[in-house]
Amino acid sequence: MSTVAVEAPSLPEVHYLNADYGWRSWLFTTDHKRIAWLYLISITVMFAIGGLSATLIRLNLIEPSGLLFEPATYNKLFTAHGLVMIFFFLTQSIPTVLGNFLIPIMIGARDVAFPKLNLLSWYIYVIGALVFVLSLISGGVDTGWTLYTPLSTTYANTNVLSATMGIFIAGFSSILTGLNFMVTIHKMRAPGMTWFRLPLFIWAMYATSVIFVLAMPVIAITLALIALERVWHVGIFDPGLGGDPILFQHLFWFFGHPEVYILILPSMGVISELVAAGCRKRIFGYSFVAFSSVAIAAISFMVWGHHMFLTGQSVYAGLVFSALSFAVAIPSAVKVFNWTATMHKASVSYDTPMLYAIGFIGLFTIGGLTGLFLASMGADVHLHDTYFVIAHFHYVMVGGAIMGYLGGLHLWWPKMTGKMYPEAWARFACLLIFAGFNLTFGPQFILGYVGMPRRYAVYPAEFQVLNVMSSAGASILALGYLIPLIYFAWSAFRGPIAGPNPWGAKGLEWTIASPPPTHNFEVTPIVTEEAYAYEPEAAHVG
Amino acid sequence: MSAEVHGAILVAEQFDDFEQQKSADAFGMWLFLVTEVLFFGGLFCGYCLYRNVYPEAWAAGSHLLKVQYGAFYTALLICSSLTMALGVRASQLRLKTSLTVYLVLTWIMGAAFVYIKLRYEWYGDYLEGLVPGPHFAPHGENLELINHFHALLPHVSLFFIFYFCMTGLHALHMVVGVGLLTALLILTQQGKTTRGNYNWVEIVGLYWHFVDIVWIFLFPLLYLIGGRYV
Amino acid sequence: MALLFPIQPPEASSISVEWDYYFYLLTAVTVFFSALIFGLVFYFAIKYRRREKDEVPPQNEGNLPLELAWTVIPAGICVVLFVWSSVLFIRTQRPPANATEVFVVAKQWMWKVQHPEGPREINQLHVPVGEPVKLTMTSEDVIHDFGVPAFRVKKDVVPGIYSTEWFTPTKVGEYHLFCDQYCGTGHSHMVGTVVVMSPEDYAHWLASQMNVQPMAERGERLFGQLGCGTCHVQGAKGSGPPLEGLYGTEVKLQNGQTVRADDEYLRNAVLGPQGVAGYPTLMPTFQGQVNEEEVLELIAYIKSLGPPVERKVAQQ
Amino acid sequence: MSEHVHVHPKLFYVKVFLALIVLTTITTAVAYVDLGIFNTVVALVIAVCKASLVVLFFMHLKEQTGMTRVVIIAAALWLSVLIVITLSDRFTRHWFPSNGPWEASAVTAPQSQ
Repeated sequence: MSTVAVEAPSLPEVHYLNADYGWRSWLFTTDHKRIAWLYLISITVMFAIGGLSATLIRLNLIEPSGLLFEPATYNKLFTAHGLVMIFFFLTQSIPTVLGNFLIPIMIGARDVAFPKLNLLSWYIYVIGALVFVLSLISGGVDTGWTLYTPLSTTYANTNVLSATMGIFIAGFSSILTGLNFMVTIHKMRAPGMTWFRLPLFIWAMYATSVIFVLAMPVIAITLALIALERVWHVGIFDPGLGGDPILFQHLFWFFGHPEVYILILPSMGVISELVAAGCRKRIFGYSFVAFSSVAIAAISFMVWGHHMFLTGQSVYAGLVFSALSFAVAIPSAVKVFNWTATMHKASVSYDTPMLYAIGFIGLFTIGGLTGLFLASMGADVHLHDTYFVIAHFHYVMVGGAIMGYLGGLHLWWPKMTGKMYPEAWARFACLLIFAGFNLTFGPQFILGYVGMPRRYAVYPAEFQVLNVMSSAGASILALGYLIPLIYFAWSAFRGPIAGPNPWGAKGLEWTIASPPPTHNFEVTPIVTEEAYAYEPEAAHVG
Repeated sequence: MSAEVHGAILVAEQFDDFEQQKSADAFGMWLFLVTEVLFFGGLFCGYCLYRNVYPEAWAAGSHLLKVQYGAFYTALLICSSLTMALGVRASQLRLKTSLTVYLVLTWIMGAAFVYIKLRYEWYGDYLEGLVPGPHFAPHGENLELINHFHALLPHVSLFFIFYFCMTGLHALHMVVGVGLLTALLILTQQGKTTRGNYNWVEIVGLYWHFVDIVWIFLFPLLYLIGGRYV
Repeated sequence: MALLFPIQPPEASSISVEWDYYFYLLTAVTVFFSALIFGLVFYFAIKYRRREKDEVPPQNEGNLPLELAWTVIPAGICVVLFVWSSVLFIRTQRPPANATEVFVVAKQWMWKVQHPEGPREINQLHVPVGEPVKLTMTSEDVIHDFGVPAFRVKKDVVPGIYSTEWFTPTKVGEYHLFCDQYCGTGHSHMVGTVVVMSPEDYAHWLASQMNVQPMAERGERLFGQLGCGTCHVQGAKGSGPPLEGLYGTEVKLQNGQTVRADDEYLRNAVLGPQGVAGYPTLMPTFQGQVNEEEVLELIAYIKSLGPPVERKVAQQ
Repeated sequence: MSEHVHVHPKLFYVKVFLALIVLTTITTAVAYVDLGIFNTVVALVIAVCKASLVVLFFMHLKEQTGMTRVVIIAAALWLSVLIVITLSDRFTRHWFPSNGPWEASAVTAPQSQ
């Protein structure tokens, strides 16, 4: 740790972690900070399951004929990977861990608006996750995460029912979380905390919550229809009985595309905080960055058909979807340019959170721009459902969402635990993840262009070299994810004491002790300045 | 707000005062209703699509339903909405007895809705072979109509999927609503809803009215399609 | 080129060259902006690195002209990309009128191909070079996707509807055919080969096929077996509408709508009859009695009964 | 507290109730009159009127903050986006000409080499 304060920082005597002991004090807590920990632990378990299946996928693809598994098993692995990562890890990651921990503190509140509902959301999530994991253990599901009909309703003979049930249940957890956050941000702000004084993380979380509230119910009812169709075969999506399998895709992607923004928007919010703290500078064009979050959330609901250009969808509908998909690229570009401009004439630190932010900006730029290939109807004809798509969305979701999540964890870890992590290891892990990530997913762009379809357990031999490169990268990436797990666990107990504001950053969360007291603020703060009001003469580190 | 009222109302610790709590509760409920709109929305979307693809089958399916039931439910739910709204008013005015009366009335109408729906209408539909799927074989009193639309039967079955899903989901919401009313009645007997903190009655009221609104749309969409003048 | 791995699929169709130009443009845009952002970020990170622990840089609020610039310039680029890609797409969706027709039925996990001249193939498609080919495709079970990377074409094959896809092969050779829409356990085995042959070779190949009965004749036999002729009496008014010269004309339905008698309409009429104006709705559904390939044969037969022009003559 | 609460007289709710009953009667009666396509239109317009009455007066939307109104409008808007765009796909598919005669000349395929 580069910051060694003159007066040795010490932990506060009473804080939320030691205010109460025993398992009851955790499992029945309504403290948003403890609930964040409950989520952190449970989603890390799910991440391990998703990561393990990803590792096995990459191992299998070393050989063109499949190194380890029969296609049936391989199909279950990539389905498990997709469903776990999307519905049980990424959706929850930043909102439920960092969002739960930070939203009340950042707006100067004692807790979220409905703390019991918040705990209930966690229980619902855990029940959903357990149901889902049981369905994996008892044989798994092989429909792909998109659950397309009529494959999922009629032809698959794996555990579609229990898997969709798990996702259905977990969906309500997200709905309630989004509702809770929206009410909190509307009704619980401290005096003086106007909308345009909110940290950009709050804006991003607000936009995300809007999507939770508007999109999650649609996937819930769609999954219910799948279950109904699967049990009774009444024909809702079965063309043989007059149903329309494409209707399922409309309903699915009406949720599915906003879902992608559920994954990336929170990360964009985190990056704004990381860049501001890492540069000690107000975010360039604050209001543009804030409004771009809202614009992305709104437009994201009208672009879903770009997943369906090749289904026989109406060409006219396709044109509208394509145009709007291009339109959604613009607010994303605005964000990237603003972050970059913030670094101009800044004081750029090389602490781990800022390294993640730099990695994010670069990788998200690639991920976003390759999205243009798929928003183009013409180009999509060739690239649709190839590894190009896989590479694109991993650049957004791993290079974007997970980099943001890890960067955020590194920035606020001292606040959550009161302890510092080993800086050298953290920087090393960050570089490893960056390198491993690019080696894993970079070659997949080429694989997609030369035509390798996604979800192939075996593939023509000429694609092998690129697949081996990708698998080699994946092993580096896996190592990169293991290191933080170890040093975070170590630092929670043995790490050096951090002090209330180790980064010399601005924001209400840095004005209170680390770890914070149970009710966050002794007296309700009165906000008199804008977010990121860095003053050139006084940055107090320590 | 007078001091003793402040003392009587229990404000949860994360809120500064009752005003904040009340507006947060109401806003939370409105947001929840938005999620409900989109939850039903998936079904409405499928309904609209198939109705426009198979207009004749949809009208035929609708004609196999009994308008009397639909109209009766609508009237029943509007009555229950009235008593619910009056209940909220009683809670605002801290009138324990009349609040109890209104809640009981609403409860009875809600329970009657669910009972009649399941015991008479759905059971009747079942007897007439209107359950969709492979065993779909309508053989009710309207035989002439059924024979007339014979070629459409697979798609009439599709109509009945939506009929059962939509009214079923609605009935499920009614059951939840009746449960909420039961909880409110218990709280009212303990004197907890007539101290000026009418927010609980109000948010249950919001939910109840929403369920009513869903039915207001289901009635014409399911029972009145294509006119009844054939 | 002794590359370790392929970096480009073969350009073997008329659309592939232009497609690649569009792809290069997109790649150039991506590389340019990625390099710009990476370059700026690294440059700023080094040039403005934190030199003192307590350092706080001068603040600024933002810059409206700059914000507008980086909103408008990407928007302009997007408009160009959108227009070009949409034109490209529309071209892939409209097969030329003179295209050779081939019929594809997908099922878990194979491609069944029928040529109008009669030959059937499984997981193989033989086509002559230089002639536009139009595929009419449907699925017997789940959604599949007929993709040929070398041609830069791909289309979902959806049960219940006919999807079309067309291409003009420009190079003789053998190319990968992939199922690109995940379709269950054997998805990755649902692959095949598209064989593009010179016209002479193609003619030889056609001649060498054992099954030479054309699709229309197979359809005619089926027509007789299923007893369709009882009602659809040839050259006379039966209890069903006559089928001569029906294909491609406008049909007036009982519900007042008018539809064009194309492949899709005929398929629906066989599997789930809709009442045609002027005739009673007597026809039973043939769902479950004929499979998708047989439906295609029946359609080929109906098509062979004459083009729409002749029908008008016949009616008079 | 109670001075902040705007309590309506009972008659206010009864009037709304009567309006709803009247509209229900009308919508049921209209179904027995042949208006062609307008049967559906009338039924939906009446349903929207009834829903608005419930939302505005029983649910006290008129006394809610502007944000609640935004929320309701958003819900209605998003639902209509879902339905309208989904249907627009299905019902504009066949507008597209399946065969382009201009294509035959536009695509001059290079001959085999």
